[in-house]
Amino acid sequence: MQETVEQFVFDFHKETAEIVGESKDEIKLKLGEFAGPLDLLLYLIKQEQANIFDIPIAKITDEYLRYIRLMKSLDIAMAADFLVMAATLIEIKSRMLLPRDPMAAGEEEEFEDPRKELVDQLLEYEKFKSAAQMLYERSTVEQAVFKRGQIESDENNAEINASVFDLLTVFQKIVLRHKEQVTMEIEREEISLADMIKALKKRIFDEIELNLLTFFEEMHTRRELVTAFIAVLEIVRTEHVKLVQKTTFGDIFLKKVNAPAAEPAGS
Amino acid sequence: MTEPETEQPENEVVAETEAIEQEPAERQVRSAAEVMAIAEAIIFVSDEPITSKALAEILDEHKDTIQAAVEELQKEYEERGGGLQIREIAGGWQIATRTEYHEEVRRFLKTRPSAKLSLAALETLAVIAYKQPVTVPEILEIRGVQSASAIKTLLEKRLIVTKGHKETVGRPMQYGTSKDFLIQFGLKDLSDLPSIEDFEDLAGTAL
Amino acid sequence: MTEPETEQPENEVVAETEAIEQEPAERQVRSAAEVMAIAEAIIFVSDEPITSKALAEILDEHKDTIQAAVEELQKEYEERGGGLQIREIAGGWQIATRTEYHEEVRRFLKTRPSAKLSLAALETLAVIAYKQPVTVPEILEIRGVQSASAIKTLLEKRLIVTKGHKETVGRPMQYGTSKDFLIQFGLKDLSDLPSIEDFEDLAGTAL
Repeated sequence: MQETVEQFVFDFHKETAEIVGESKDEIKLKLGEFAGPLDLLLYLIKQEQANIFDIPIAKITDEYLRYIRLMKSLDIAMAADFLVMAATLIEIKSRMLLPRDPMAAGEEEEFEDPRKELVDQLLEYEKFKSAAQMLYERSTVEQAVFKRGQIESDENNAEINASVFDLLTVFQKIVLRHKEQVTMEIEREEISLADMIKALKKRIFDEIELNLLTFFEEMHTRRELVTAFIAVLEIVRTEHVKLVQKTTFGDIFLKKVNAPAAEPAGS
Repeated sequence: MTEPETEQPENEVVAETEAIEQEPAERQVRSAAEVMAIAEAIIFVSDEPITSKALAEILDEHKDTIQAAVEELQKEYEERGGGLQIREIAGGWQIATRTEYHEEVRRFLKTRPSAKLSLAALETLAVIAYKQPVTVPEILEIRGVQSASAIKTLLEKRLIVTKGHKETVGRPMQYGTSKDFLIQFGLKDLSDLPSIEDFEDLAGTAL
Repeated sequence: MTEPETEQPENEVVAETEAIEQEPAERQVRSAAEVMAIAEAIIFVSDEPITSKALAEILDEHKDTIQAAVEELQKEYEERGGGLQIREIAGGWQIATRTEYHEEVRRFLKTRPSAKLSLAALETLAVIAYKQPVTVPEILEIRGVQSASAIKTLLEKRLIVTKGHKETVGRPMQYGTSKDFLIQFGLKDLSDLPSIEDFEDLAGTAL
């Protein structure tokens, strides 16, 4: 029973990282590959060439803890789930050390292996890990296939194919924007539309592309914001400038183009 | 004003949206070759994979006629061995380049293979694909790790969508895969995914 | 503490549009059929008509070889009599639909569902969805911009409906979302709309 107690008062800081022969970066790289505690555990089992149905729990637990400590010593921020798994392993290990109750372990009642739940979880996880690999391969093939180029001015329309998630995201943005507007309503010299267009033009030509959100955020009053908005509409309408969205639902940019600009999005 | 000549044919297609109410009734009799040709033209202009059903409606033909025509067209593309192929994706048809020439096409488009998902995101996507509709706690159960940021990434990439709340304690949000998922992974539909049991044998042995 | 390991590889994903520097030198020997196929693939993916010269550079072939290949390809398209043609436009090559089928193509382009919304319309829809019933002045208050045309679009797309007059000064019209809205966004009912809390755990980031 002595060991059991020892396991539960396990102290990460007392232990020293023991993995040698690898540079800090390499380890970091290696650790970065683990998608979660189950992933790390599978890796360790494979390393030990152990049978998943008969995991040498003491050894694997030690190995696992060593990695955890290493991550800590390297200052790698770690998901709490890694620590949860560490606790689980320690608990299983301690249960394995407990002598079987001769009264309870009758022939008819099978001895419940403390590792069983973990093994089931690992096997289930492994399936999805394989599925992830399959998806990865599929996407690689898919990336070797290209669709036809634009034959319409869709891109210039800056239209968005929306989901509920977008709806909420957009709403949040508006609310935030609104809040800022209210708090920022302080007295300030007003800028005219002509000046705003001039300033905007300069920005676009200097910076090639301009994040609209950033630009709008620079406005101090609601009136300025409205002026800025009108300036954007005006510049898209009259200049060789278009609105682009690089990632679906990412920020919107103003960009200089050589081709004639299309009409602004027909809201 | 670069290349104004290109504009004109494009507008021909895009604009001019006066109603084409003429002859909705006069059912045209088309040869099989004509059906194939029109299907090809429409698949080409469509931004998204187009279903046989949609094609059938536009052409006012029977869905089976269209299905057969497109399959024939697909075969023709295959036999021609050109730079293009006709694929069945997300329940619809699509013209795309052949994988063999990806290197040259990429060089032209100046793109690298992109959209590599992190291992965590891929795993999360796999769980969602096979277990949908599925909640965050259920994903945690399988992956053994919080998947919040992976889910956010997948939502932003439109690979997954919300599927309403689950009617249990706390009404957690459920997630499922999107049409974009099918398109990006080149799947006809969800049944085109290999069954999860197929990975079972691998699971034990691969270790 | 949530999944720091996912962050790094995911950033990898977004951009990556730098040019590809690999193997510019290794001149490949291609058959005439291959040159034709690659030219076809590149003409297909190109946004604008592409010149033989540009094709020659990408393929590292002689311009005359390319010119001959594309002309051969054009002839092939002609003889096939399919729905597509290869045209020489503005000094470059382009794949386009055949004029014979313009009627059907137009009918398709006109009828295809446009589930797409402009950002303005989407914003307005979001305000209406979360604040309904809501009036035009209230929407203006929240969005900070006039939303009249967006509201018109949403009404036309049947995503919103009028919900009677508000009993205040001027009795302004109130708007709310429609049944079509629920269908298009895959919602059982309005209580199924995700709340801020639903996504709060998602990396706890600024939604």
